[in-house]
Amino acid sequence: MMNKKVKDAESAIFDIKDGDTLMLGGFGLCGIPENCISALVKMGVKNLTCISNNAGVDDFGIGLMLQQKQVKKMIASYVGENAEFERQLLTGELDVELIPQGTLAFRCMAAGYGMPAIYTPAGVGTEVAIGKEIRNFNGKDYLLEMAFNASFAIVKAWKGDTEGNLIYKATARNFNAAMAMAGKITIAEVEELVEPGGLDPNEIHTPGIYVHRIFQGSNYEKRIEKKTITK
Amino acid sequence: MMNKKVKDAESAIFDIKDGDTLMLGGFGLCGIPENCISALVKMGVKNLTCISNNAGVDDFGIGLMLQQKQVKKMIASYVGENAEFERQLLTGELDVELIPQGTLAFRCMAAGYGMPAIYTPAGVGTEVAIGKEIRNFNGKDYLLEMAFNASFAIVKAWKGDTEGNLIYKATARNFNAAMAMAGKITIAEVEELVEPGGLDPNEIHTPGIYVHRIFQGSNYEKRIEKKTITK
Amino acid sequence: MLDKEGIAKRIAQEIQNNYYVNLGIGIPTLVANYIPKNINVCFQSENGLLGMGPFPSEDAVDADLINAGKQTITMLPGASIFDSAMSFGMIHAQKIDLTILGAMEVSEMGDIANWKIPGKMVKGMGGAMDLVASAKNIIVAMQHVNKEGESKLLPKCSLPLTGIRCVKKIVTELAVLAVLPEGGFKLLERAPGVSVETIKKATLGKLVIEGDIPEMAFN
Amino acid sequence: MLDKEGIAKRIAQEIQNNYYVNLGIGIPTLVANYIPKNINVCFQSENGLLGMGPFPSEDAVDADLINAGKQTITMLPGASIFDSAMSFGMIHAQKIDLTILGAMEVSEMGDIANWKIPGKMVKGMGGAMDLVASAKNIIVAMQHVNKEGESKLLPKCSLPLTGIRCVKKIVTELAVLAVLPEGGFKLLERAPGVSVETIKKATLGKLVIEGDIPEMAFN
Repeated sequence: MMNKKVKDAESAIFDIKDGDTLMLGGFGLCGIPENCISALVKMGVKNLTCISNNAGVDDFGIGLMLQQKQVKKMIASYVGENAEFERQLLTGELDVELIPQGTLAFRCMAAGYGMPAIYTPAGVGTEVAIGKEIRNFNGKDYLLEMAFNASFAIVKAWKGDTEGNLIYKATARNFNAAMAMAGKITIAEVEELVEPGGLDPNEIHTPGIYVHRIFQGSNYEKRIEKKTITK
Repeated sequence: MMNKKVKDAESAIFDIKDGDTLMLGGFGLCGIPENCISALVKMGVKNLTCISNNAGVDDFGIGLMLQQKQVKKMIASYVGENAEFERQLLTGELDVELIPQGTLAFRCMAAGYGMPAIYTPAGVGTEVAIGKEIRNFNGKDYLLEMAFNASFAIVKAWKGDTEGNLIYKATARNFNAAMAMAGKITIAEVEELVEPGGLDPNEIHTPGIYVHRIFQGSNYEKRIEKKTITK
Repeated sequence: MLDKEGIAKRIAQEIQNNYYVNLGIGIPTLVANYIPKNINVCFQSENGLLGMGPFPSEDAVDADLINAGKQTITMLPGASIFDSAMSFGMIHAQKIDLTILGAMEVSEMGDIANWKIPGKMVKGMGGAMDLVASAKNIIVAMQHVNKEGESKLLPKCSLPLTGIRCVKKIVTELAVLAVLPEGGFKLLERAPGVSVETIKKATLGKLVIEGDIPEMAFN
Repeated sequence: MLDKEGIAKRIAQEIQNNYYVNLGIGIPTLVANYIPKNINVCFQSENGLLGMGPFPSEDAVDADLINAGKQTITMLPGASIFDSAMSFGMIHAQKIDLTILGAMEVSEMGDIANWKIPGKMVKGMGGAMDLVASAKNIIVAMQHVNKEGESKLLPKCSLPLTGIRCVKKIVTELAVLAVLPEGGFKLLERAPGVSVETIKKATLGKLVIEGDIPEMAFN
């Protein structure tokens, strides 16, 4: 079958260039592709459009790319917790499109399912609806939202095999699964990379057909944004 | 948490009545809800609209319901392998709507995802498109297809817990997963029913929120339609 | 007058047996602490979890297991994990029985504003627009007036909207109010020791008062 | 002239390294037997499987593991299972590199009819309409003429269509033909021992013949 294994993050992202549109998996700092983000910072590629639920924090996640001013436009649903982000937004250095979280997920899924657009009730009657087509079905209004069209999707999984099959862990699945389906090129970094046959076909979350390059990442920090414990 | 366990097929389908619309999972005879079908035949409920990829064979699966003339209308993608079906169709006893298999799956998924309708390229330029809205996105034509609106979805899974969480086995997953999300009431029969905690949350295919009643089935025949072996 | 815990405690009474509930950030999160023992409830976290349990002990903290507020959490037996698309799928398909969230403003038509203060705060709507556009039942947990002492129950929201005609009930430190289908806040209950007059003064939108207004009951 | 195995063998040459391929029922299924050893290929079965392997041995037969033709099959290492919605999702998103299917008629514009004979056969389209509406590359495997000796390569299909302007190539017992974007069947190869004249006679649609037409090569 296929072998999609590449050596490391550098070899996985080698052809990402200035001005590209990237999807980056994760929710907050949970399940973000740490290795690829580091490699993107090192590579210094600029003017990126990033599609991601959040923008990381000041010194971790996409925040590292914001520090280096690599991001021209951010499409996200929630961008709190990031002072540098807010600064760039207020000074106009950064173009930001805030969209409902479900819309973000569905526009990814639509791309992965070959649907050109989907209808969602989220945002009807709000500024999100401005300029968008509204249609009534069964007495309820919906907005027409277009499938994303991103050159690259960069996701993080727990386990993967060289065929590109992916299994995520707990809530680190979040946007990774929908984005993995949505990239023209999908790059996956995993904590554990196994040979074909090492994963149960029944337990795979993202079939390998959606993944173009895969590598085993290293030195995962897995920073926790809000550690809360029971006293 | 919730306890959705019911005793058996009879108690699971007790409120299905004449004229109801049912979705039935399975592909061919693979992964069909055998226990519920038997119970429906015994119950004798009539004038049903059945949404199912196939119509079983003469003496198994939905074929058993056709024999008893319980089905008024069949929405399916492929109905070969069934002489009684063909007879009822040609005599006009049975109303049949044949739709593309992907359309069938997406109309289920749309219902489970709260999408009123989806766009699909399948059927453009064919008789399937007659009377349907056609829309061009990025140079390609798509048909607008409506989400299903079925009173009951009846599915078969491999393992389940009393919260309604489901895990399917191999290709018996097929339409069961999408239909499980799509019923106003979803009934699941499983080969093995466990207590909460007996399934790994990471391996669940259908979250329990979509399932209303669950029971452990018995005497599964799992008939094979085309046994093919390597000599 | 109620404190935050009191508001959470009162809202907990709204939860019925076998409810699937989504709790927003802030006061709504506290509601989980006051669910009556005899009530089965399953909490959904829109980042992809059903069956959310309490915060973990120190040694059970898992960076891969957080809630929508990014707090580390646990899973209860019977929990399930799913991706963001399915999560909002079940929200849009109205599988969630009750959504409890905070608000900056609510209008007498049931419009809600809770995601943006132009020129001041741009954090984003997160999942709030999806939740309010789809929920069968929405209860807002908030203070009756803002820090400047201005009413947050208005004839019309002044801030950018999160959703329209969606809020069903409001619980504040002063009162429980229902939003009437034809418009208006119907006063249902007073917080302990709070007079109708006080609630009147704190409510800028149309307030509907019929008969005697009972005091909230806690047990 | 080729037999069915010969058609399958010739089509197998069209499969490139690292292709994801969907095989229809009938002759297409046979193609799997002729994939060159040095070619990596992954077969998708639209009922929810990537990495379909050969038929099982008697003791490995599993009723829960079938292909879209309802035959019992096996999984290769690296296989994955998914539901019908995701299966057609990956088909519509054009993740499948090549679709090989049978046909009752193909028109010179690349239209295909393979699901219905009015008044005679109503089995349904199954996944065929999805596959032909989405595939990047479609090869049709069929007999050049039907049982009545009538050409199946027509100016226009007479049977209800499965899809329009989608077929790229046709392999029959007589020839390999490409469908030209502007319309017409371009003759690419003759089957061993078959003359251009024979192919002309068997083709009712516009046949484009340029230069010498080579005989198919098998190794």
